[in-house]
Amino acid sequence: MNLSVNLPGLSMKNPIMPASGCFGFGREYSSFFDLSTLGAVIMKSATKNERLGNPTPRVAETSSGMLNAIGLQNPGVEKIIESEIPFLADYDTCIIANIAGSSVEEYEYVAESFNQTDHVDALELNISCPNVKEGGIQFGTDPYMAAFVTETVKKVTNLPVYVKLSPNVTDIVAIAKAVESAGADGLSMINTLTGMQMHLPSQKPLIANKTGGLSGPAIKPIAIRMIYEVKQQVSIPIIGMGGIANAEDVLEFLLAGANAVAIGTANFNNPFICPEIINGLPNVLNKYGFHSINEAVGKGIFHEPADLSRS
Amino acid sequence: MNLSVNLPGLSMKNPIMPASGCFGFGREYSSFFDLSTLGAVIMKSATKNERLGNPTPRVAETSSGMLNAIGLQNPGVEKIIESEIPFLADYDTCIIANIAGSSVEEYEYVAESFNQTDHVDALELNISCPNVKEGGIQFGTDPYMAAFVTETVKKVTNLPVYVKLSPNVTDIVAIAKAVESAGADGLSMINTLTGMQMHLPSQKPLIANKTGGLSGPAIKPIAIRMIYEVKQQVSIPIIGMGGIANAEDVLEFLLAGANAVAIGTANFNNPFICPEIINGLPNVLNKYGFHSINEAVGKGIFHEPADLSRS
Amino acid sequence: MINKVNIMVILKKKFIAKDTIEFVLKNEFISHHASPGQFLHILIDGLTLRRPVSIADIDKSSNEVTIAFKIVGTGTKKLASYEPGQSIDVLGPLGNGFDISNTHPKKVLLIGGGIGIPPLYHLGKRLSENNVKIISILGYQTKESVFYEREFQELGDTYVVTDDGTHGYQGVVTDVLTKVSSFDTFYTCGPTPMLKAIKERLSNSDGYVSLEERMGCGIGACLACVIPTSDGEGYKKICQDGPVFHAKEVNLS
Amino acid sequence: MINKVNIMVILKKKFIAKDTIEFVLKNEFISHHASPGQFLHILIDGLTLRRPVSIADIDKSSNEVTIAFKIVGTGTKKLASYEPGQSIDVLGPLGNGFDISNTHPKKVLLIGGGIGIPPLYHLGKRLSENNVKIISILGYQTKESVFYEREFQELGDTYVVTDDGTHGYQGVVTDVLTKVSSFDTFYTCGPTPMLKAIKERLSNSDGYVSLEERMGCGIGACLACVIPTSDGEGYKKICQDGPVFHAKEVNLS
Ligand SMILES: Cc1cc2nc3c(=O)[nH]c(=O)nc-3n(C[C@H](O)[C@H](O)[C@H](O)COP(=O)(O)OP(=O)(O)OC[C@H]3O[C@@H](n4cnc5c(N)ncnc54)[C@H](O)[C@@H]3O)c2cc1C
Ligand SMILES: Cc1cc2nc3c(=O)[nH]c(=O)nc-3n(C[C@H](O)[C@H](O)[C@H](O)COP(=O)(O)OP(=O)(O)OC[C@H]3O[C@@H](n4cnc5c(N)ncnc54)[C@H](O)[C@@H]3O)c2cc1C
Ligand SMILES: Cc1cc2nc3c(=O)[nH]c(=O)nc-3n(C[C@H](O)[C@H](O)[C@H](O)COP(=O)(O)O)c2cc1C
Ligand SMILES: Cc1cc2nc3c(=O)[nH]c(=O)nc-3n(C[C@H](O)[C@H](O)[C@H](O)COP(=O)(O)O)c2cc1C
Ligand code: FES
Ligand code: FES
Repeated sequence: MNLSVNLPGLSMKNPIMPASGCFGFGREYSSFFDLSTLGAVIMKSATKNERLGNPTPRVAETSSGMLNAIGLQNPGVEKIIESEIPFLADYDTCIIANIAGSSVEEYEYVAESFNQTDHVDALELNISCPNVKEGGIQFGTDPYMAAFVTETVKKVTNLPVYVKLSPNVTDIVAIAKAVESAGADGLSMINTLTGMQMHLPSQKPLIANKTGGLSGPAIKPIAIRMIYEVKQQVSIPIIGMGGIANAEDVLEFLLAGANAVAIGTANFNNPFICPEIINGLPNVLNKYGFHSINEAVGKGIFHEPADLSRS
Repeated sequence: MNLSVNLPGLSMKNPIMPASGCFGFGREYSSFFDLSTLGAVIMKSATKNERLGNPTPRVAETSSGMLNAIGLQNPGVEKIIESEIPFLADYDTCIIANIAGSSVEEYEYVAESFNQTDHVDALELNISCPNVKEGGIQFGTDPYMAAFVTETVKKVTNLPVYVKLSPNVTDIVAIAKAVESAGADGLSMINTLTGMQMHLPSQKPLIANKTGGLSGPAIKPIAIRMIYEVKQQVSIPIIGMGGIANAEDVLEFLLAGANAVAIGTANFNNPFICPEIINGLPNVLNKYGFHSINEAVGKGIFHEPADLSRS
Repeated sequence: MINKVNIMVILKKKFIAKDTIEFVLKNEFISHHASPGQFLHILIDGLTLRRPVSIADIDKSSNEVTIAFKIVGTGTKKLASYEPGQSIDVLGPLGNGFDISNTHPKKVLLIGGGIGIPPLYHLGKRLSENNVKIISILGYQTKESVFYEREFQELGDTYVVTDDGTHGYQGVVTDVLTKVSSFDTFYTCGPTPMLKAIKERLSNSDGYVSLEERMGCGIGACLACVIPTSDGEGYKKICQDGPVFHAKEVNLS
Repeated sequence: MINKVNIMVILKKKFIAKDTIEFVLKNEFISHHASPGQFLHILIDGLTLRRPVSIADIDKSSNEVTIAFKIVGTGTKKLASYEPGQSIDVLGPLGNGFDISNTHPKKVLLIGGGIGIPPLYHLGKRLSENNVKIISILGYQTKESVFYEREFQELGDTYVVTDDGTHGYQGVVTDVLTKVSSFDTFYTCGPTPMLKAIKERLSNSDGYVSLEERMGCGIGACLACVIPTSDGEGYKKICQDGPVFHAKEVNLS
């Protein structure tokens, strides 16, 4: 079966990519499998300067999920272009650079920096990282700010821009529409939900940063709902993520409206999860009567013929 | 150990109560254990008239959680006062009436109706049910509407009012502060997160209502985080809930700032969960050095001496 | 106050058809209190919700309870991995079973589809002990799915149909209704489309249907498992008022 | 490209102290490639994250790998419920172990606290095979927690301390440091406060510490398990750069 998917900037052999922050820059996982099997790789968030991130503990386990507060540790955009991208560019896969920042200027700087290399195929704009303190502005929770940062980045980059949405909002559709109007080429959703765990022996939050981002199968129903809602209101493609752990989950995301998917937390459980899902996908599509990825996209969006509510 | 807790209107022998909608009006569970062991019972939401709720399927299982879209099925406030409350009143436990509605007038009507009986100790205002279509106004996601409905209900009732907050918001602290200013005597948090599951064989949302409310251990980290945030900004007590499944979980909620807790989904897994938790609580408190419930409340709220962030 | 959570040891495990497993479980309370059509609500390690499974047979003398289930998803797959010697945590017997208080019917028709067949076996055995004459129609997908055929034959005339004709008649259960002579009452359990077809075809007969719906509590508290009543006035709870209803009482859609 | 996920059959299971279990596992690849100080990242049914556990011993001739762990939470409790004959899914051997390439040290001091003791046993055995003289200090909470005492005694002089004095000396490991004559290098693993105290007391000696931190991936990709370097310039990853570091390399807080 043909699994290929074409999205702005991304001509992919399949819709599967590791999610930002869960795969580093690919080096470690490259000793487990050939990265060329992947549709794309989304790199760890890049900032202007090197960032050391948060104190430890940075992760905690929750029921069917985990909390993380890495705090955007990364070597800075220059080093990434210099040392990491050449490594990834040797593989036959698309490269998506994820960019983050504490100010609009920082996003602008990082986005522009990626013009220096030919090997990046698209940008993912992380306006939703809940684990950094400074800056203070939550770009991802205010439609105006989200649109502003999108617009600014679009002006300086030659690459298609996928805006990564935060689920910690009352109205995700409003944010999605705002960034679409501001020129986003696609959406990436969802980032983590802000959560916390109390450590009973020390009587304080377990994660040093106190709060962390909740990911994993626990959040899948929220991701599916948000994609379903947003898909009906925007016309740009969606890269879906949040708790995917097998090929059936991928189909669930496609039905809800995702055009491709990213896999985060599941890599920690099974470093072979991405190639395993790629291998399993044709059978699952077949089983439920689909002949291609595109055929399934948005098929689960269901409009009742009439109001069946009995209340 | 003395587990008693005193909150507005509620003089409880322990801080454990079944959550609204997960325990009906107590009849079914009364054949499993003596309801007098409970700190309180929160009844299923009451509306002005009988409601038949949503079509089935109404529930789905998710990783460490479940979705429900019951749709507020209930016999209407008059019938509840007539047939259900007298049954519960025979037990030595507090009774909290949960009220819902599609309009401010309906909330007002239902709240006022409960003045007819002497057996209700407090009201829980469900401004956060995600599973009803009509009305359209999401009282729980707008601070002004939340305050308005609280104020209106406060005017017509003699009972303390606990406002039950929705987690599907960008800023839960803003809603909490708004209802506190409007006269709420306490908060109840959290209600379910809106989610969805796709049913692969039928290629549409599994729940007939499409979306449902996510509950169970999956959402516990979100509940803890929200209670932790709200506790620092309000001075009214909090009834905490969301994924509690054992006595350790209860202590986690107390540390985060809950004054008492409610138990929902876990009742379905184990109908004896409430008495089991009540029995287990003294040991858990003891183990971590507490001599009463109150001693633990908010103990996990932790202010760093200085900024330790290394980034 | 009865402690309705029961621990049941798995005594025997048998694959009785494709993806279909039979467990013989030991529990005195349940074996002595269960009536045909009642179900068990089974806790499965790691899952939020229990899984409802009908009682397929009981043996009071040995305190044994039999269930038969098909692997269709996460829960049944996990349950199928349990081995004899292990115990399962069970809530039950739950619900209202088939009404057999009325001993008048001297001849009954049992119509079962796939995994709806097990509770009818329990019913058939009890009725036949009371000298009621049993006729059975059993529908399966295909030859490999067939189970309990001999057991039903021991109770009386039995017609087997498979969707693909690989065993017995080809077709669906309603296709062989004409072969059945008169009867006093019918009892049926199986997929909803089948129940609907039967209800229509046998609308002039007295009969009972056993229904399935996704459940939360299993005991009538959460209102997950409702079915509209035929008077259009409300819902019944399948877990508590059912799973067995008089065919005229409920609306199948 | 090495397939680093390994299936290991549990050959033996033994309770070696209070809440402390030893597993002997079979796996050719790991038994032939693991060096002292490396760990396994163990998948436990139903849990999101793997659990890191050190290798306590290997036997290349029989392809056996030993681990010893204490029940402290959900994961170790579940792991402890596994029985011989069952298999576990393991990522490993992971990390960088103790540096023993330098064969100069003729006399080493091993200092282990509680569940930090197992990797030191593996180290001690390898070193003693190379005719290095071993002195060990082992610290436990109480008498019932003591394990591997005889095994270490077979390697050389061994000082046991317990917090409550119920076995060996009363106190903490640093209390008996004075009893130890000179040594070339120390190797230590245990709770962070212990490592910190040792680092301070032995700041003039050459030594290695093995660290613990909550992990995500276990292979260096997620940046969960970092430790500040002593130059104040950055972090090292415990899972990939460690878990063993030169004592001077890292900052314990
Ligand atoms: C009263 C009653 C009696 C039953 N008796 C039997 C029996 O004797 N043998 C047998 O094989 N099956 C029986 N079933 C169906 C059985 O409950 C489901 O096949 C089972 O719950 C599927 O669980 P799963 O985890 O494998 O599937 P999944 O699809 O993974 O389950 C997901 C969720 O949906 C629910 N669900 C899925 N299918 C059904 C269904 N058909 N009915 C109710 N809930 C469902 C599950 O309980 C679970 O909550 C009965 C159902 C009911 C309501
Ligand atoms: C490199 C390394 C080697 C180790 N070797 C051993 C060993 O040989 N024997 C042994 O008994 N223990 C060892 N540990 C500690 C062991 O990993 C933890 O005791 C175990 O992960 C606890 O899991 P749990 O689910 O029982 O506890 P929980 O507290 O329920 O675990 C919750 C989460 O916290 C993590 N966690 C909890 N405690 C620790 C800890 N001390 N270190 C790292 N993560 C932790 C868990 O991995 C899990 O992700 C080692 C740890 C590391 C990092
Ligand atoms: C350890 C960890 C680190 C992450 N780091 C980043 C990051 O740097 N940038 C980003 O946009 N998202 C980051 N995420 C979020 C993931 O990319 C993804 O959106 C989220 O985890 C949901 O997917 P999952 O449930 O499959 O993990 C991180 C997630 C985890 C678990
Ligand atoms: C089946 C079901 C029905 C519910 N019905 C109501 C309701 O009628 N009114 C209400 O305020 N909350 C209702 N809730 C929400 C719960 O009271 C509770 O806030 C939520 O489930 C989180 O707690 P839990 O994770 O312990 O279940 C319902 C939850 C479930 C699972
Ligand atoms: S399953 Fe809860 S009422 Fe039937
Ligand atoms: S655990 Fe992921 S980098 Fe160490």
